[in-house]
Amino acid sequence: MRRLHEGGRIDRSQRIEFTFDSKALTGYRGDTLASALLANGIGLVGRSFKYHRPRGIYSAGPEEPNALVTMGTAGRREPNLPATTVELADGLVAESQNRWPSLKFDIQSVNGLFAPFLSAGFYYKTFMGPTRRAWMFYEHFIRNAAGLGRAGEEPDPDRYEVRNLFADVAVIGAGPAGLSAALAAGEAGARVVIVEQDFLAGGTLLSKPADGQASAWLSGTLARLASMPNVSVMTRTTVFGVYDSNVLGLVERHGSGTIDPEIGSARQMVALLRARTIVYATGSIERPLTFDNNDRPGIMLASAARIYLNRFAVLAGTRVVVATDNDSAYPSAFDLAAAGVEINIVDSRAEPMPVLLEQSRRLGIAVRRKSLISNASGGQAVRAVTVSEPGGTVTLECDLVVVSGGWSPTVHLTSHLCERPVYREDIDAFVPGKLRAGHFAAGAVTGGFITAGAIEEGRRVGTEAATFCGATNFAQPSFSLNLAEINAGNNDSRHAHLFGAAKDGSPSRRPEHPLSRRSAERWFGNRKAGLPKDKAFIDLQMDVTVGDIVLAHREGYESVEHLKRYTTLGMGTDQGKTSNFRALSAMAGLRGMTVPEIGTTTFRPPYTPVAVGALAGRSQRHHYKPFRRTPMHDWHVANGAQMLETGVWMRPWFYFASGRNVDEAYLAEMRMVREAAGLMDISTLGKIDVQGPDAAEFLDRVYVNAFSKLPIGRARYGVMLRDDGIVFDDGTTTRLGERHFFMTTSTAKGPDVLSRLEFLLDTAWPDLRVSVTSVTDEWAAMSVAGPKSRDILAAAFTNLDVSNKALPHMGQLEANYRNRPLRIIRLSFSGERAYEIYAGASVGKEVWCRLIEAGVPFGLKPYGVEALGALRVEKGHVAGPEIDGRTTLDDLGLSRIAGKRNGYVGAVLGRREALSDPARPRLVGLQCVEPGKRLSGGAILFRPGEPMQGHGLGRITSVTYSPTLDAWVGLGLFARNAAEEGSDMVATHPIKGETVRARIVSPMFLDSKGERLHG
Amino acid sequence: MLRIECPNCGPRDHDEFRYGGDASVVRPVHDDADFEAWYRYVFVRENPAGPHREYWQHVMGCRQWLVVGRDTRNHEIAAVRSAREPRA
Amino acid sequence: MRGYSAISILRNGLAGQRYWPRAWRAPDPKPVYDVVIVGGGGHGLATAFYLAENHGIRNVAVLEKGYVGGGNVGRNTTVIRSNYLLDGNTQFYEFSMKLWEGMSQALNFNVMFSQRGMLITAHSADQLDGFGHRASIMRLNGIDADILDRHEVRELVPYLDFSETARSPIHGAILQGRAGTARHDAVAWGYARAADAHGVDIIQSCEVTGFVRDGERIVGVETTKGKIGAGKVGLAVAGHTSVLGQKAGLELPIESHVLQAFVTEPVKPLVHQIVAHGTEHFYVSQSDKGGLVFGGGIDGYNSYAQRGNLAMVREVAEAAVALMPCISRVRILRHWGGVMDMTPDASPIICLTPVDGLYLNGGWCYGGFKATPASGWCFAHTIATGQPHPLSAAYSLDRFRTGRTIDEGGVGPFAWLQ
Amino acid sequence: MADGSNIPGFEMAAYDCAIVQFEGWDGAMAQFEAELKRMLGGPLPNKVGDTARYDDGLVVRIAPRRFWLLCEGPPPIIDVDAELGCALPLGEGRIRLRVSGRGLRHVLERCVAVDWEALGDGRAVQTGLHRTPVLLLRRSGVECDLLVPRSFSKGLAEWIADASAACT
Repeated sequence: MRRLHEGGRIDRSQRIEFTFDSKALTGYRGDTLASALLANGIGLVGRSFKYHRPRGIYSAGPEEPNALVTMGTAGRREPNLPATTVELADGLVAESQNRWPSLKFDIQSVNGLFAPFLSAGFYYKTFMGPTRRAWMFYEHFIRNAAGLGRAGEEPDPDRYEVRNLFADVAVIGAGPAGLSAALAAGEAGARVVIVEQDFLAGGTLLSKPADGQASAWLSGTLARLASMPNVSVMTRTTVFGVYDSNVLGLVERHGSGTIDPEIGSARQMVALLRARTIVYATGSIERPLTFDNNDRPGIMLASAARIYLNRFAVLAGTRVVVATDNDSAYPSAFDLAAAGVEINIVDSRAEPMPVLLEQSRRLGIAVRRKSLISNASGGQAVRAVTVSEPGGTVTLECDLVVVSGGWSPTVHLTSHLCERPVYREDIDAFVPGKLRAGHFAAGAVTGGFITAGAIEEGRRVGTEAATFCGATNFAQPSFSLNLAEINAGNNDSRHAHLFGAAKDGSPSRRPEHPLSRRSAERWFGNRKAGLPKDKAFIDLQMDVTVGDIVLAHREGYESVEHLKRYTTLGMGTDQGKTSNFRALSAMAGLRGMTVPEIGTTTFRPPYTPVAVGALAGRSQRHHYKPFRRTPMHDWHVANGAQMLETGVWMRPWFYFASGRNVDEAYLAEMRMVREAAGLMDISTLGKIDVQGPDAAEFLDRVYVNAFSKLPIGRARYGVMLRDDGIVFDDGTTTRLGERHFFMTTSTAKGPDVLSRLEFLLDTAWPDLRVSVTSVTDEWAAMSVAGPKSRDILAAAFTNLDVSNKALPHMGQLEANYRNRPLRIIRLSFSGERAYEIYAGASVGKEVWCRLIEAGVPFGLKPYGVEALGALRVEKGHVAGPEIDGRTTLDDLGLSRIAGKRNGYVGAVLGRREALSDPARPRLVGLQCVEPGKRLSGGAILFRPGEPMQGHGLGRITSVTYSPTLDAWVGLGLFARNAAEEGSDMVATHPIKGETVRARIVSPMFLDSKGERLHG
Repeated sequence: MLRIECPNCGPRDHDEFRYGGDASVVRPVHDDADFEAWYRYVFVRENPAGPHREYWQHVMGCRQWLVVGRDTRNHEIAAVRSAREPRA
Repeated sequence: MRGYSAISILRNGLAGQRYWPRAWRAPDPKPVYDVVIVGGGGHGLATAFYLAENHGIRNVAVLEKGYVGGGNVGRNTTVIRSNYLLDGNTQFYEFSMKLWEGMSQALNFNVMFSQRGMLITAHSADQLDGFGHRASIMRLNGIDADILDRHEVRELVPYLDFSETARSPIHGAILQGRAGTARHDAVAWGYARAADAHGVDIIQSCEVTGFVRDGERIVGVETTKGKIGAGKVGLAVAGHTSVLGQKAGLELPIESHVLQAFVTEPVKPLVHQIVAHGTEHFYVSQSDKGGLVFGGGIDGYNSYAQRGNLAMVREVAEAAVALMPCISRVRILRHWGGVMDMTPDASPIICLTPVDGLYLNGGWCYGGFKATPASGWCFAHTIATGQPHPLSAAYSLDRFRTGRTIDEGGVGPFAWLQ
Repeated sequence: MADGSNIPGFEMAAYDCAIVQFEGWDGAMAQFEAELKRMLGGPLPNKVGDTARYDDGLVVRIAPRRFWLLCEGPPPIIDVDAELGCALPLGEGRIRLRVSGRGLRHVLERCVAVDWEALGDGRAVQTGLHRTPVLLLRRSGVECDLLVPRSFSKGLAEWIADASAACT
C-alpha cells in the first residue's frame, strides 16, 4: 500500500495531521480517513462484531461494513463511524473498536474457536437454567461483549440546528445522472436543490482518471450549476429519508476544518426539504463475492480499489487478484495495471467480452475464465488465494484481492414510502418499483450502468420534473455535452466496459449462481451435510456466514424477514448495503425459488445513521419547549416567589416572605386569606370571548347548566362534558351584554376548550351566529380574596363603587385603567369574599402593584398556587385531581346544576347505566380523626377491619392541613353505597407507610351557608 | 410529515393542525335523545384501510376546521374543504 | 420437539449443526379444525398454545397472511411492565408478568426476558404524588413498586438531565423492578414452536379473505389457500381488526394508528433499565445487541401504513435529548412504524362477539406485547369455555355502551389522543 | 440558496400592537364586507393572507370571515351591526417583533416552515414558531414583523435571537 507521487483529487500542498489508535499520521486535504490510512500502509482497522476477526477497509463509501472507528472524546465521543465517509481533518483523533487490549491482539478473538457453537440463534436454545432468572446472569456477559463502539455518557456540548427548505425539484445524488438532471431542471427555470453525501460532487465520475473526458464534463457541469441562482448544490449532505408529501430529511455537515455559513456554528444541521418533485439519482453499490475467509484485510470491492487509485492516488496493493462475475471489474484491473502492478483476473464466466480480453492481453494481465476463488489465506492481511479453475486449483500469492459480484441499485430511498423495489432478471438486481407522480429516477439506480446513458436519462427526467412543476423555459442548453466523448470512445481503453456495455444497453453480465459454484455444490448439493469449518461471510459487519443462512433455512426460518431476524443479517450500521442481495439469492437457492419469489426486506429510514441531537436541533435544555409568562412574572421573581411549572405556564408556588419552605408558606398564606386578604395571579386561566346573536343558545348547549337566563352583569359557574358524558372542564362565564359573554376555563384546558367550541360551530351548528376568540393573552388576571378584599379594592380604585349593592357576589363591573380595559368580577374560589380583577395585559403589572400598595394597610400579601389549592379543598371545590377525565357530574356532586335539562353536550351518554352504578365513587370530604397523624393524597380507602388489598372503596384526591379546623382534611372519591357521613374509614398509603383513620364528612369544610361570600 | 393544503392558507406541515378524527360520522342534533345515535357517533368507527374523510383544524393558521380526504394506506391526500361547506 | 439445551448446542456444534429440526412444520391446511385462530402474531400463537396446553384442544390452525411474528410482535419496543392503576388492568397485566417470568422454561425457547426494571420520571410534585397513588395501588395488588426521589433517580441513571438548565426538572420517579424487556421475535417463534409441538398447524402466507357462514353462525374462513372449516374462529389481528371484523359484520370502536419505534447503532452498555419520560413521548431501553431502542407517541391520525412521519421523529428526538443529553451523539439506525388498534379508552378487547362462533381479541393500542401471554391464556379460555376469563372479563365490547370503560389516561373517546 | 456569506446586521425590536378583530356571520358576508369597507374607507383584502393598507394601519384577512385591523396608534372605535358580525379589540394580547437584516432569511428558515422566497412583500402568513401560533408580515426582503402572543413573547424573542446567533 502506498501513495502515488502524482494524480488524484487530493491537495498535496495541504498536509493534514491525524492520529489512529494514538499513532500520529499524515494525509492530505481531500483524503477520507480510509484513504489516508491506506496511504499510511494501515490495512487492519477493526474487529468484527461477533467473532472479533481482524478486518480492513472493504469499500470507499457509506456501504462500508468493516472499517468502523470511534472519533472524539468525552461528550464529543462518536462511535461506529465508517472511515470511508470521514473527511480527513487536522487534529482528527480516531480509534479502532471492539477490541481489547489492542487491535492487533484482541482477547475476544477466541470467540472464533467457539464458532462451531455460536451459530445463528444459538442463544435462543440455551441460557435457560438453572433458575428462572438465570438469563440475567448470562446476559450480563453477552451485553458487554456486544455493542461495537462506546458512546459518551457526558452531555453533548455541541449545537445542532434544524431548518426548513423549499424547492421545485430535489435531486438526490450528484453523479452523472443527478448533475445532468439538475442542469436540465435548472435551465428550465425550476428551483433546484441537488444533494450529495460526499464532499465532492461527481459520484462514479470521481472513480475515473482525473484527466479523462468524464472529468472535463464534470467540471464544466459544476461550473454551469454554480452560475445558476435558482440551483443550489449541497455537498456533505445526506438525504436520510423520504417522507409523505415529498418531505425529505437532510443532514448537513461541515467541511474538514471549514465552517459552512449555511450551517453556522452548529455541528450538524437537519434540513426539512419540501419539494414538489424528487429525482432519485442515487447510483448503485457493488456486491462482494462469497468465499472462505472473504473478510480478510486486503480484500475489497473492485470499485473501491479504483476509487482509491484514481481519486486518492493510493495504490491499495502491489500483487493484485481481481475476482469478478461481470465486466465492471475490468476497468479497475486496467487502471491498476496502468499503475504498474501485477494482476491476475479470476472470472467466473466462460466468455467475458472479447474487447476486455483483448485489452487485458495488451496490458499483460492473465485472465482465468470459469474460475473462482475458493479460499483466502492470511491472518491480519491477505497473503494468497486458492483459485479453483477447470484444470484444478492454483494458489496465487497477493496482497490485494479486489472483488466484484455485480451491482445493486441504491433503491433504499425510493422504497421509504413503501413502494417495493422490483426485480430485473437481465441485471439480476432490484430496481425502484412504480414511483409516485412527481417522482423520477435516473442513472444506475434504474439499472442502467452506463455513464453516457445516465447523463441522457438525467437530462430527460430533469426536464420532466421541471415540467411537472410548471417550469416553462426550455431553451437549448447553452452548455452542450459531447456524449461521444463521455461515452469513452473506443480509443479510451480505460472505459472499455462502458463502451462494451453500450452494445446491449446493459452491463453484459450473465448472473452465475449467487454463491460461488463450489460452495453451491458443497452446501446446496448435500442438504444433510454439516456446515464447513471455515467461514464464508455474507454480512461482514454482523458476522453472518453462508453456514448461518443454511442453518436458518434448515430450521424453517426461511422467509426473508425470518432470515434477517434469526441471523441478524443486515442489522448492522451499514444496514446490509453490501450483503442483503447476496443473502436473498442464497436463500432463494436453498429454497429452489427465484429471487423475486422470495422477495426483499423493507428498507427503513435513515439511509445512513443520523445523530439524535441533529434531529432535536435547538429544542434542547431550557429551549426544549417555550414557557408562558404572565404579565406579573417579573414581579413574582423579584419579590421572592418560588416559581413552579404548570404545563407551559410559570406560576408562583409560594412566596418566601410567607415561610422558609412550601409547607410553612402555604399555611401562612391561607391564614392571611382567611383573616385579612391575599392577592393571587390567575392570568393563566383560559379566557374566551363569546359573542353573537346566538351566543346564549350556544352556551346553553355546551354547558350542562343554562346561561340564556343569566342577567347582564352577572357571572355563573358552569361545567362542560365530553360527548361521552364525562366532565371535560369547569369555569365561570359572565354576561357582558345581551349577545356578549366572557368565559374562563381551567389553566390546563383552555386551548382544548376553544378548539372544541370551534369544532361544534364549524361542524355541528354552523347555523349559530357565534364568534369565539381566545383572549387569554389579552387580560392580566388577579384575585384579591379575603374579608378585607373589598376595602382594598375600594382603596385601589377610588373612582369605582364596589359596594355590595353595586358589586354583589357573582356581579361584574366594567371600567378602565389609564385607557386600558379593566373588568372586575366578584367570584370566589377560596370561599372568602373575593374579586377577580382583569386588566389589559399591558398594564397588568401596574394594577397588581397598585393593589399590593393599597393592600398594605390591610395586611394584603400575594399568595401562590399551593395555598390556592389548599383554600379550595377547605371550601370543597373540585379541581384537576377530581376532574381527571373519568368522573361524571354526579361523581363530583354537581348533578344539581344540570337539573333536568337536556340538549347539552354529553347529556345522553352521561346517562349510561354504569355511570350511576351505586358502587361508583362520589365526592366526599374526609377529616383525619387520629391526632398527630396526617392525610395523604393518593391514599386508598377501606372499611375498618376490611383486608387492605385490591382497589379499595375509593381514594383521597386532595388534602390540606386546615388552619381553620386545626385538622388534616381532604377531598376523596368514595363508593356511593358506602359513603355515610360520619362513618370512619381507613386510609392507607403503602408507599409512605401511612395508615390512618379518616371520617367521611361534607366536602364543604367551612361556611357551608356561604356567608363569607355574600354581604 | 404530511403537507395539508389548507383552502385558506395554502400547503402546510400537518403539525400546524389539530386532528379531529373521522368526519364521516354524523352528529345527532343537539337535543336528540336517541342513545343509539349518540353511541354510534361517539364510538363506532368504520376505520377503513383506504380513503378516509377526517377533520383537521388549522390551529396555527386560520383556525378553521377542515375535512380532508386521505388514503390511510399511503397517506395521499385527495381533497381538502372547509368543514362549513356542505358535504360533497 | 427435540429439546433445546446447552447439551444440544454442543452436540450440534460438533456435528456441524447437522441435526437441528425445523422449529415448526409447514403443513398444508386440513379441511376443518376445531378452532381456527386468524393471525400468527404473538397473541394468536399464544392463544393456540394455551388452547392445547390448558384445554387439550389440539386440532387448531393458526392462519397468518405473511410470516409468523410479522406484525406488531416483531416491530415493538419490547417493554414488559405491570404498573397499571385501574381495576381490571392491574390484575390482568400482573398475571401476564407472572407468565413472562416462566416463559422461556415453559416454551423451552429463550425469549431473553430480562427484568431490568423500569422507571418513569416525575416532573412535578403533583405528578410524583400521582405516582405515589399508583405505586400504592400496585402494592395493594401484590405488585412491586417503589417511589424514588430526585437523588435516588440520579444514583440509578446519572446520565439524565439533572442540570440547572433542564426544561422540566426531575422530581423523582416510579420504579417497577420486575419490569423488563424480551426478545420480541423469540416470543413469536417460541410460541409457534411450542404450539406446533402440540400438533397445532401454523399456516403462513395464508390470508383470510372472508368468513363461511351457516345461517347466523360462522363455521369457517375463506382464505388464499381455500376454504377452511372451523368449529370456532378467533380473531387476533390487532392493527387490522376493523378490516376483518367488518367482513364478519362486527361494528367496532377501533381506529388504526401508527406508532413509531427507533433503534440506534449498537453501542457498549449505557442504559441498564427502561427509562421513560414522565410528561413527554419518550422511553428507552438497550437491547442485548447494544442498540438503544426507543419509542414515542402515535403519529396522531388514522393510518394503516407501517411507517411514521418526520414530525414525530423530531418530537421524539427532542424529548430524548431533553431527558438524556448524552443520547445526542448516538445515531439512529432505523425507524419504522407499527399499526395499532386504538380504542376509545386505550384498553383492549377480549370477548365473545354478537356473531355466533366468532371470538375477538384486539384493541391492544400500544400495550399488546407485554400482554401476549395473558392475552393468549385468557382468549384461549374464552374460546374453549365460551365464557370470558375472570381476568379479562372487564375487556368486553359492550363497556362503551354501559360506561364501564377503563381509561388509564382519562383522555376520553379520542383514539388519536390516547 | 447558499449565498455563502456570514450574516451581520440582524436586528430585533419589540413593540405593543393594537389590533381590532372583525368577524362576519356565515351567510351575511357580502353585506358585512360592504359595511366594513364603508367604515374603514377602503377595499378589503380578498384572500386569507392578503393585506390592505390604510392611513392609520393595515387590514389583514386572517380567516375567511375574519379581519384584523393593525393600528400604529390607538385603535378606532368601530361598531359593527350585530346582525352582520362583531368586533373585538385585541390590543393587549400580542407583541410585534420587528426583525430585519441581511441574515433574515437564514434566521427565519430556522424558525418557521414558510417559503420566504415565494412570499410577496406585504403578504401575511399565520404559522407556528417553536410550537406557538404567530402572524408573520413580510415588509421587504430583509424585514418582517412577527405578531406573537404576549405570554410567549419573551421566550420566542430568546428563541429567535438564539437562531440568529447560530447562523452568524
